[in-house]
Amino acid sequence: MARTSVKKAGWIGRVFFLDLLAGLRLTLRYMFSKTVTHRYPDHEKWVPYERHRGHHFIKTNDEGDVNCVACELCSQICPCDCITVIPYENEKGDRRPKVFDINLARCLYCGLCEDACPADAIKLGQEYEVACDHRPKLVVHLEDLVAAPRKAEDGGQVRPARLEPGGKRRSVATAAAGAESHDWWRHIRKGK
Amino acid sequence: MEYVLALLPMLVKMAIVVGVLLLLPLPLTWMERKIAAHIQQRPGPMRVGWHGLLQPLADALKLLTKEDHIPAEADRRLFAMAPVVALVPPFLVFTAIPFGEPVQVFGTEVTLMLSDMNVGLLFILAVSGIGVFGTILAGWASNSKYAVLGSLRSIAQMISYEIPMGFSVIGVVMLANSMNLSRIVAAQEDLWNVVVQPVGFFVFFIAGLAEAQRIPFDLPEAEGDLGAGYHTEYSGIRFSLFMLAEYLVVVMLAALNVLLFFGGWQGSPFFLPDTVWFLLKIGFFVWVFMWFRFTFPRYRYDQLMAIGWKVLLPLSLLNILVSGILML
Amino acid sequence: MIPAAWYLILAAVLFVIGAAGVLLRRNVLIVLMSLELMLNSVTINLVAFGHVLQDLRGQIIAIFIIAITAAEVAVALGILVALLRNNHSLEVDELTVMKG
Amino acid sequence: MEQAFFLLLSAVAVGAGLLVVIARDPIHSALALVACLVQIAALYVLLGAPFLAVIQIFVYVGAVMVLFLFVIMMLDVRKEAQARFLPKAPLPGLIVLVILAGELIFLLLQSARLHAVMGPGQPVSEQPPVAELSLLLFQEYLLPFEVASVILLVALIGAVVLARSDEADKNAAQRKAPRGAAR
Repeated sequence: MARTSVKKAGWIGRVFFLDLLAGLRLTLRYMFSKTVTHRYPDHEKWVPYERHRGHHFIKTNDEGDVNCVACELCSQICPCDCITVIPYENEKGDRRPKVFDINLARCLYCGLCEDACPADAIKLGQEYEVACDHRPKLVVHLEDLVAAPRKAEDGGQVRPARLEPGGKRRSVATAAAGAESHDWWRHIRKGK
Repeated sequence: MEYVLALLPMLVKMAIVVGVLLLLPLPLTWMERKIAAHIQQRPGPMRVGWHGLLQPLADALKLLTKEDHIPAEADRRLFAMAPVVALVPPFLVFTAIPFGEPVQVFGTEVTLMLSDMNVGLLFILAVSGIGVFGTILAGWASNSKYAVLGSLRSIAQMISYEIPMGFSVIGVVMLANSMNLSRIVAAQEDLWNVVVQPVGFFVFFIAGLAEAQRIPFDLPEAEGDLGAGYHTEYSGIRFSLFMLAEYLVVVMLAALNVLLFFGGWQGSPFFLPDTVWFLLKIGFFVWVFMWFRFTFPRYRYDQLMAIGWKVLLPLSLLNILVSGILML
Repeated sequence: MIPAAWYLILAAVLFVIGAAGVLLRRNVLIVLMSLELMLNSVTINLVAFGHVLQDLRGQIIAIFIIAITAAEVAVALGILVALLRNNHSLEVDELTVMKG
Repeated sequence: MEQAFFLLLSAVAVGAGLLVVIARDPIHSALALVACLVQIAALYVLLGAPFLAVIQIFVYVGAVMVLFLFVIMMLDVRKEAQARFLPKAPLPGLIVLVILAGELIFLLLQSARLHAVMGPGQPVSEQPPVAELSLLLFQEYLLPFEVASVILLVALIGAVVLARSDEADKNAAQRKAPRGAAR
């Protein structure tokens, strides 16, 4: 952020309104500088850093099977009790979740489930568009969690995006990772 | 029949002026929002039309379809009257503002103003002075604390700033030997008044800002401490009438600044018609007012009164004295 | 051309209306306003005579009347504010402070 | 044309004048008076005195009436608006009014001196010069002009003195005292 460079100009400065003029100069400079805001839903979208804790996803192994062993540690440690896990035994004799529901309306995105998971299955991703118009839609099931996007590589970048009203679950379609994304902070730090 | 023919140019001019004035707020709101946005380093409205150009239409549509709410304890007749009363003075002022030299249309000379008054300048000051009635009525009729406080403030502000505003133009009148606006413009052919009367311009500019109740002197509607001041209780189309009046006052003030101190349509570059040059100057001043609006915070009430009575009034009196001595 | 008598009739009508306000109304503020109305009717007469006789003195006196009225109103409203501050009412028949 | 204008303006002026006297709320009275004064200003234009018309709007409408409204709003007179007219039968007042009206009508109809002056009237001049008026004001009427300015000054000071309350001074003194003691 740029700052005005007004020193104490004494009474001469006050008579000629140097402080007011400095303010005017600052706003004039701002007026002809680049805008710093994202044009979020329409043109671009901010992808958070990888450390961001957003919408959950469940990892799968190479055979396309979920990593989760339905140990229920995540649902035990969850401070707001938003994870429901019901285990069952599959054909191979492995313990797998039959039901894995997360109530996003209760979830506080603390990431404790991620820490507790012994099988490296549940992770918190970078998605943040979970708003919806009907509360039951906020309960996500196993297949949603498996289908949810994984960690994005280019965290901390602004990607081109497009608003698709009336689209499917997520109405903001983002371009593929790495496509023309840029570092937003570039503009902001410059003025200092 | 001859009567109608004689009235025809006048009617056409009136229709043009009224039509333009009614449509003027549309580009002005867009301009104001864009300037506000860019000063705050954001793009502003972008979604309706190209760069939000149709945003004012969307706003207008929204305002027109909103509920027209009248508070239960309000003085209903005055409440309905107030926005119209606020709208009358700005329209009246434009009857006396010239937009250029007389032009030849179909062999007859047509002046580019509605009425060429000898006392034009005084008329404009007087009529803009009664603009406060809309504010007073709105504040009183709403029967709300905030609204009444807003209109009390606006009364005190108007009375205090009318005096320096009136005094600051006396230097200009002395230079032009006339209160006729076309003659004041003609007198600036060689040198714009702002060079000869810098103090007068300074006082007029500040007092005009206060008279138009623009930021940093928008105490009557100070949304920080009074809700929305005198139009707290207004909504829908009545509120939009207040907005219309506010924009017209801004344009009027810009036009006055240009006419009195920046040579009106004088000194246009060779390729521009006088009137276009004049309108460009007005646009520049409108931009300056918006720039001021988004730069300065609001003054405190006692500071406002102190500036009016302790700074601007002595300055304007001194200006009259000095320019009188110099002219002798 | 407007007959000069019309102005005089209008002025007379306004004068009587103003006098009615002064004599009949109870609120001091309205009495003051009615006084203004009477002053204005007189001013119409002055300016009308000046116009008929093509003499600018009518307008000069009208200007003086307006100036003096401004002074009068300032003082009168000052007195009213002071009276109300001392817990008097705004009704004409109760303002009897100066009565012996 | 001019006569039509005159009739329109005077009709509105008389109506507004009546409203001043009849209205229950002082604010309505004041607004009616504003309307009336604006009509009278327009009449001044018809009388070839545009300068006076503008002064009327400037001083009367823009300052005096605004001051009235300020005082009305400050004093909060909504309670006072209950009784409109004087309580006891305003018979003497009515009698005086009738006599006044009668006198005026009699004068207008009968006075020979008045009729000598009143002709068909003068045509409305388009652009009467303001310069002559100011020359007259600042040469022949210089002394009254100065006197008027002194009167205005006296009124200004008088209004300030009247509107100042003794209690406010006392309060200010009290507020200062403990602060000084603490120091």
